[in-house]
Amino acid sequence: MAVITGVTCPVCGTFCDDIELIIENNVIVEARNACAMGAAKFLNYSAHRTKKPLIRKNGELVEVSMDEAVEKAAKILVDANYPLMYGWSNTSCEAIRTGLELGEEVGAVMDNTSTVCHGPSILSVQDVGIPSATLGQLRHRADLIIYWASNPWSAHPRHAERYTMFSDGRFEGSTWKSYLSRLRGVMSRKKIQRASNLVLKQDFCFTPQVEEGLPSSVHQKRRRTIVIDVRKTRTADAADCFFQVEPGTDYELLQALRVLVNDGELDVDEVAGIPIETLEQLADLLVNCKLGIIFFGLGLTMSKGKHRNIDAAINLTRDLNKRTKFLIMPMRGHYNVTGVNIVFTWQTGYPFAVDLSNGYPRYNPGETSAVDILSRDEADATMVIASDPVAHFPRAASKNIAKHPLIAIDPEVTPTTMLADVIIPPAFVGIEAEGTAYRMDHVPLPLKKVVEPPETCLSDQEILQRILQKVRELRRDMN
Amino acid sequence: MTELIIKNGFVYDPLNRIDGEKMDISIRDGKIVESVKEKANGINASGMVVMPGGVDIHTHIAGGEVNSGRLLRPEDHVKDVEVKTALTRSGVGYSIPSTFTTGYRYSKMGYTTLMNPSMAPLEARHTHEELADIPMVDKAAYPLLGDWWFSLEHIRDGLIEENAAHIAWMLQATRGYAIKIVNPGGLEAWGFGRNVHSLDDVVPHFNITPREIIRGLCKVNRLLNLPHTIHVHTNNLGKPGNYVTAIETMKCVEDLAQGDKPVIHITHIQFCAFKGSDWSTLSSGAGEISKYVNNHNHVTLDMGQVIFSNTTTMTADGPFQYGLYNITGNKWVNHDVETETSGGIVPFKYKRSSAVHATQWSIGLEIALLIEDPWKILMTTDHPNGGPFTSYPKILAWLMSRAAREITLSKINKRARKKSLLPSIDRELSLYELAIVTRAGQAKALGLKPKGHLGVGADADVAIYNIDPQRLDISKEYKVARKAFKKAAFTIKDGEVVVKDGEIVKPVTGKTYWIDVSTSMPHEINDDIKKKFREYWTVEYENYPLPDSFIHSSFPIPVKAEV
Amino acid sequence: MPKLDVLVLTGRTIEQGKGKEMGKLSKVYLDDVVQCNIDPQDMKTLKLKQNTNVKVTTNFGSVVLKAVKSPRAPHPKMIFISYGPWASMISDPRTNGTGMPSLKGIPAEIEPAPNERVLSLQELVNQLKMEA
Amino acid sequence: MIILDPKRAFRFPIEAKNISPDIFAKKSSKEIAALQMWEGNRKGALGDLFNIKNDSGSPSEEFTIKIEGDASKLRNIGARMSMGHIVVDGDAGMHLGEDMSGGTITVAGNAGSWAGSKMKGGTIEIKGNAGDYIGAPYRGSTKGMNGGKIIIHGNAGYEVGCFMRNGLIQILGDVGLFAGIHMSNGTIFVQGNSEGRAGAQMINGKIVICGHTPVMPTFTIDSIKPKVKVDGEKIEGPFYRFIGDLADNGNGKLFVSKTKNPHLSPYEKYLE
Repeated sequence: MAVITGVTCPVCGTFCDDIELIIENNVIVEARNACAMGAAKFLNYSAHRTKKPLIRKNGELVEVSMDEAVEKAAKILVDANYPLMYGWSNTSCEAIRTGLELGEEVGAVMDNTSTVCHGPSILSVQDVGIPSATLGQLRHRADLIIYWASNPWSAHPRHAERYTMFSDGRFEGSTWKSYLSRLRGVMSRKKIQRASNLVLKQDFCFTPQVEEGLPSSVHQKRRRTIVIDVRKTRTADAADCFFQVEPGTDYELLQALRVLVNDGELDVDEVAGIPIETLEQLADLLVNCKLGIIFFGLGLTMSKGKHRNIDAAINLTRDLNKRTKFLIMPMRGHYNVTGVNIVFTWQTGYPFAVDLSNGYPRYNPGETSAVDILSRDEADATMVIASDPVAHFPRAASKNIAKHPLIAIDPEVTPTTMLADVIIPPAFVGIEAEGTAYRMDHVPLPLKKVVEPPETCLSDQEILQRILQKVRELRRDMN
Repeated sequence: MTELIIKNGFVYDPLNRIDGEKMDISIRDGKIVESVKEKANGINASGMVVMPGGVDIHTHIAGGEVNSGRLLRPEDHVKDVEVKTALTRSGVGYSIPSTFTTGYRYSKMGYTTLMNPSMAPLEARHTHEELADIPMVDKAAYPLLGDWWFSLEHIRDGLIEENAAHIAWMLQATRGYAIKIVNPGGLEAWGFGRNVHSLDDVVPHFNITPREIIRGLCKVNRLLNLPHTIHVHTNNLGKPGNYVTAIETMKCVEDLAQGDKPVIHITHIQFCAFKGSDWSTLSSGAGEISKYVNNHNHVTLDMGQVIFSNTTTMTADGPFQYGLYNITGNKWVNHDVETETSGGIVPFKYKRSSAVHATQWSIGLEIALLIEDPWKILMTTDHPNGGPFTSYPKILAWLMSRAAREITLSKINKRARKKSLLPSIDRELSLYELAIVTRAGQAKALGLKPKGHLGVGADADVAIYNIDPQRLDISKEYKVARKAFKKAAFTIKDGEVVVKDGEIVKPVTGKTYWIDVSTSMPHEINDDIKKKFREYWTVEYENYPLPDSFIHSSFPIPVKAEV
Repeated sequence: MPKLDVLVLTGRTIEQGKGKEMGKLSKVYLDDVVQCNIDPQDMKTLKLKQNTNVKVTTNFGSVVLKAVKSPRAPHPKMIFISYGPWASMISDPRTNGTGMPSLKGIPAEIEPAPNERVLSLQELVNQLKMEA
Repeated sequence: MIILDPKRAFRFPIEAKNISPDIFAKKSSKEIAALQMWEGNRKGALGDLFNIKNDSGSPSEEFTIKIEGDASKLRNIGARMSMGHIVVDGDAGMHLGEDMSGGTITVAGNAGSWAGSKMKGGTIEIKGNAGDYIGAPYRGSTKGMNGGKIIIHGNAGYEVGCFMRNGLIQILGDVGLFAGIHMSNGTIFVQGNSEGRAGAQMINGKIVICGHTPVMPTFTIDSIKPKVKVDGEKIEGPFYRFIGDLADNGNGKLFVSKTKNPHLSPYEKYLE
C-alpha cells in the first residue's frame, strides 16, 4: 500500500491539489479529500475504458496495432482538405503543444472546448479586458462573493471550501458557522413542509420567502455570499442572499446595476423581475464592500446575450473599481480548459478557434469555431482528443462529425468514440501520465502519474508525436 | 567537433576593449577559442561589423502577463502574421508576438540572450513552459519578490539572513535569475485597491515601508552573492514628479555599495524620470537623473525608450496599470497573485502629437545621451511597454545620429519639442558604445560571464551586421545602419549559423539560466515555509517548486551565499 | 394530450458530474442525463406522474425523456436537463457569430409521451449516423 | 467586365480577398487566373476554381467583376476595394467587402456574416438576408464601420453595426439582437422589427426602428418626434426618442415607432 499526497485532481477547473491517494497493486483504492466527482474519477476511471487501438472495418470496430492506428489517423489528416482537431481541455499542456504542431503540419482548424463553455467570456475579455486575481487572493481578502449564473455546489464542489465562503484567509474568515445555523432554519422549515404534506395529503409547494429588501445577514461585517441565477440552485441555499432572475434577462440586469452603482436613475420599476428598490440595495452592497468578486458561469455564456452578458459583467466590475476593489472570474469547467487557452495563445496568439489552414493562425469565432464549421458541413475529417463533442454539441453539428472520417483519442467509451473510425486509447493524464495543467485562475500545477497505464496505452503526447511523425513521412513520400 | 572562423570582420568587443579592430574570431564547440584548424568553415565578414550576440536585460516575452496580453489583443496580431516555413513555425507578431515568432525576430536582429523580468513565483511554471517554446535564444526570468509576504515580514522583523535563505529557496523553486522588485509595498496595498506614494509610506497591515523593503532586499542580494543586483521598478512609476522618487530610490542604497560595484538596477528609467506637478506641466527629469548617475557608481539603468506605436503595456504594477486604464478607458486586465504580487495590462498608443508621449520619447533618449558612461545605461524599450523590441534599430539610429533625432523631433508635438533637451545634445554613440548598450553592458550588469563578449571561453554567440565602419558614417547614413541592425547578416548561436541575411536558416533551442544558491541553512527555511504554506497559498508545498526535469535545457549557475 | 410551452435550461448536476467521470456507459450518468426536471405545478398541468415519459420538441429536434419533479422548484415553465447526448438533440446550433450555440433558454414544447420510449445511447448514436 | 463562373460547387472555405477590382484592374486574364486562392488547406489559383470570361463592355464603364453562381463559400470578396463594381449573382460568403473604401458590391442572394466589416466607404447592397456582425470591427478592436452605406433588403442577424463609427446601415426587414451595440456614431435604420437590445452600450449615433422592439431599461425617454431624418430623407413617425445607453454614459439616440410599440406607452408618463 502506498500513500501519495499532493495529487492534483484531473476533473474540474477548481483543480484541487491536496488529494491523497491510497494505492494497492497499481489500483487506487481510496481518494482522500476528493469531492464526489473527483472520487468518482479516481476510483472508477478504468471501469469502461478501451485498452487497445481500434479501427472501423466494414462497419465494425476491430482491434489493431498501434502502428496501424497511427498510420490510419495520419492518412486521414493528410488527405483532409479542411480537418478539424477538437477537444484538448482534458489533457496536459505538453500534449497540447504537440497537438498544435500537428495541426499546423496538416493545416487544421484547432478548436478546444472553451468554444462551448467560456469562449464568449474570452470574446468579451478581448473587448474590455478583465480585472481578476488568483483564488488565494480572494480567500484572503474577499468580503463579498457573488456566484452569478454559476453553481459551484454541483459543478465545482470544493470551490467554496478552498477559496471562498468556507475558507480561512489572512483578512477574511470562513462563514461556515453562520451557514450551519441558517441550514438548521431551512431544515426545520422543510420538516414542517413535509409534515403538512402528510397531513394535508397533497403537494404543498414551498413558495420562496419574499422578503422586503435584502436579508439582514448581507449587511454583517463578515464575508457574505450572494447567488444570482435563474433557479434556486444548491449554491443558492448556502448563500446569504439569492436573486432569481427571469431567464434571458441577465444582460438587462447587469446594465441596470451599472447605472445604479454610478448613482444613475432608471425609468423602469423592475428589471429581470426584481424591483428597482431591491436592486438599489444590491448596488449599495457592491459599492460598500472591501473587495468583491463575481464568479460567473455558463448561465451567462450560454444564454441569451452570450458574450455580451460577460461584456456587461466585466464593465460592471470596471465601474465598481472606481468605488472599491472588485474582481471577476469565469468558473472554468474542465481541469485544463484554462491551460488549453493559454497554450493556444502563446503558440498562435489566439486562445481557441484557430484556423491554420492557410499556413498561419487566423481567428474568428463564429467563422473558425467548431460548431459553426460543423454546422456548415465544411470539415471533411475530425480528430477529437480528450473531449466528447457528440454528447455536447447540437445535433446539427454532430451530424457532420458522423458523416466524415473521425479519429478519437480517448480512453473512455463515449458517444464520440461510438462514431469513430479510428480510436486510440491513451493513458489517463493525471493518473497514468504526468504533465502540466492550469487551474481556473491561471495557476499552473503538475499532473501526476500515480499508477502505471496498461502496456498498450501511450500518453496523449506520445500518440500525437507518433501521428506527427507519420504525417511528415507521408508528406515526404508524396513529394 | 565543429569549428567555425569569422574572418576579417571589424570586431567590437568592449568587454575586451576591442574597438573595431579587423580580426578573426575562432569558434569550436560553441565557444570562442584562440584558433581553429585551417579547414574550418569560414564566414567572410570583411566589410562587416562583428559583435557579441545581443543581450536584453529587460524584455517581457513569456509568462502569465505576457500571455494575457496576447489573449487580449487579437486586433494587434491580425495585422502582422508569420507563415509557417519548412524550418519555422507560424505565429503572430506586432506588440506581443507569439513565442516562436519572438525567438525568430530577436535572432534575426542578432540577439542571443533575453531576460524575462517579471515572473510571479506562483506562476513560474507557466513562464518556463513558454520560455521552452521561445527558440533561438538563451533566457532567464526574475521572480517578483518585493511584495512577497515572507519578504515583508522578515524585513520588518529585521530577519535579513532568514529572508536571504528564503529567497535562495525561491530562486531554486522558481528557477529564477535575480530579485525583481516592483513598486515595493504598492502591490500588497493594491490587494485592497490601494497604493503607496513615497518611500516612507507604510504598507497597510504590514508596518513596513518601501525604503525598508528595497534596503532589505539589497542586503539580501549581497548576502546571496547574486550575479545581478536587485532589479527595481520604482514606486510612483508613470506619475509626474516621480524623478524625485527615482533618485531617492537610488540614494536609499548608496551606503550599501562596496567599491564601484553596482548594487541596484533601476529599470525602464524613462518611466520614472517625469518632472512637473501634473500632466499639463510634465517635463523631463533627465537632467537630474543623469547628474545623479554621473556622480555615483552603485547604479545601472535601462532606458525603457518609448516608440511612437500602438503597443501593449504590462507590468506587475497593478495600481499603475489601473491608473493607465483610468486615463485611457482602454481594455484593462488586472491579475493579483496571492501572497506575492499583482499585474496589469492596458493597450496603449504613443502618439507623436501628444505632448506627454513626445516628452516621454525625449526623456528616454536624453538620459541615454546625458549619462556619460554607457556601461550605466542600457538600451531597452521595456518591451512591449515603451514599444515592441522590433523597433530597437530605430532607437540605435537615434542614439548614433543627431540627424535621426532631429527628423523625429520635427514631427512631434510642438510643446514637447520646445521643452526637449535633445536639441542641446550633440552626442552621437559610436559602434563601440552601441555594442556596450546592447550587449557588453547588459551582460556585465547581469553578471552573465560567458555573454556579451568575444574573448576566449565566451559562448560563441555572435552577431554580424552589414556595416562597413570604414566606409559608412553611421551618423549621416543612419538609415543604412538601421537596416543592417534590423536584419543581421549572420547570427551565430553557440557556434552555429542560425540566421543568414536576416532569415532563419537553422532553428535551435536555447538554454535556461537560473541561479543555484548554496546556503548553509536549508532545513530551517523549508520548515518555516512548509508551516506557513497552506496559510499563505492555495497550493500544496510539494507542488510549488519546479523540478529540474521541467526546465527546458536547464543551466544552473552555482553561487555560494554568505549565509 | 396537454401541452406546455416552456424554456429548456441545460446544465451540470453533481450526479451528471460524477457519472461522466465513472463513464458515459455508467448507470449514474445514463440515469441522470435522460431526466427532464419539471416544476411540480407544471407536472400537474401536464397530468404527469413521476418517471413517466415526456417528449420535448424545439425548432431543432425532439427527444423523449423521463419526467421528474424538480427538486429546485419553483421555476414555472422552465425545464431542466443535464448536459448530455439527449439534451443535445434539441439544442439550438446557431452561434450568431460567437462560436457558442444556445444551450440555455431554448423555447420548447413539452407533452406527455407515455407510449414512447427513451432511446438508449446506442440508438441515439445510430440515429445520428443515419441522419448524417 | 470580368465574369467568374464557378467550375464546380465549393464545399470548403475559399480565401477570396484577391477578387477585387483594385487587384483585377491591373492584370491580364492570364494573370487573374494565376491569382492565389486558398481552398481549405490547399493553395491553388483562381483559374482552378473559375472559368474567367472577359466581357469588354463600354470603355467608359467602371471596372466590374461579376460572379455567376453560388459564392457562399468565398470569404473576403472585395476586401479593401476602393473602386469599381462587384456583382454576385447568388449568395456571397463571409467578410464581403471587408475594409472597403469605395466602389459598390451588389449581391442578388444572401450575404454571410461580417459583410462590410471595417468598411470606410462605398456601398454594399444585399438583396437577400445578411448574417451577423454587419459593419463590425475585427475581434478586440473598436474600429467598426467608419463610412459608406450597407443596404440589406431582407433580414439581418445579431450585432449589426457593432462599434460603428460612421456611415449608414439600412435594413428593410427585421434585425436580430444588439443592433448598434457599442456604436459611437453613424446611423442604423431598421424598417422591420428588432429582436431587442438595440443600442446596448452605445455612446452616440442614431438607431431608428420602425417595427416592434423591446427597449433596454438603461435607456431614458426624451421626447416624441413626429418624424426622423435618415440620410437626408424624412421618415414619418411618430417615434419615441430614447437616450442611452445610460450604463455607458451614452448619448445615443434610439427612435422607436410609437404605433408599433404600444407596450412602451408607460414611458409617456415621464414626458408629462
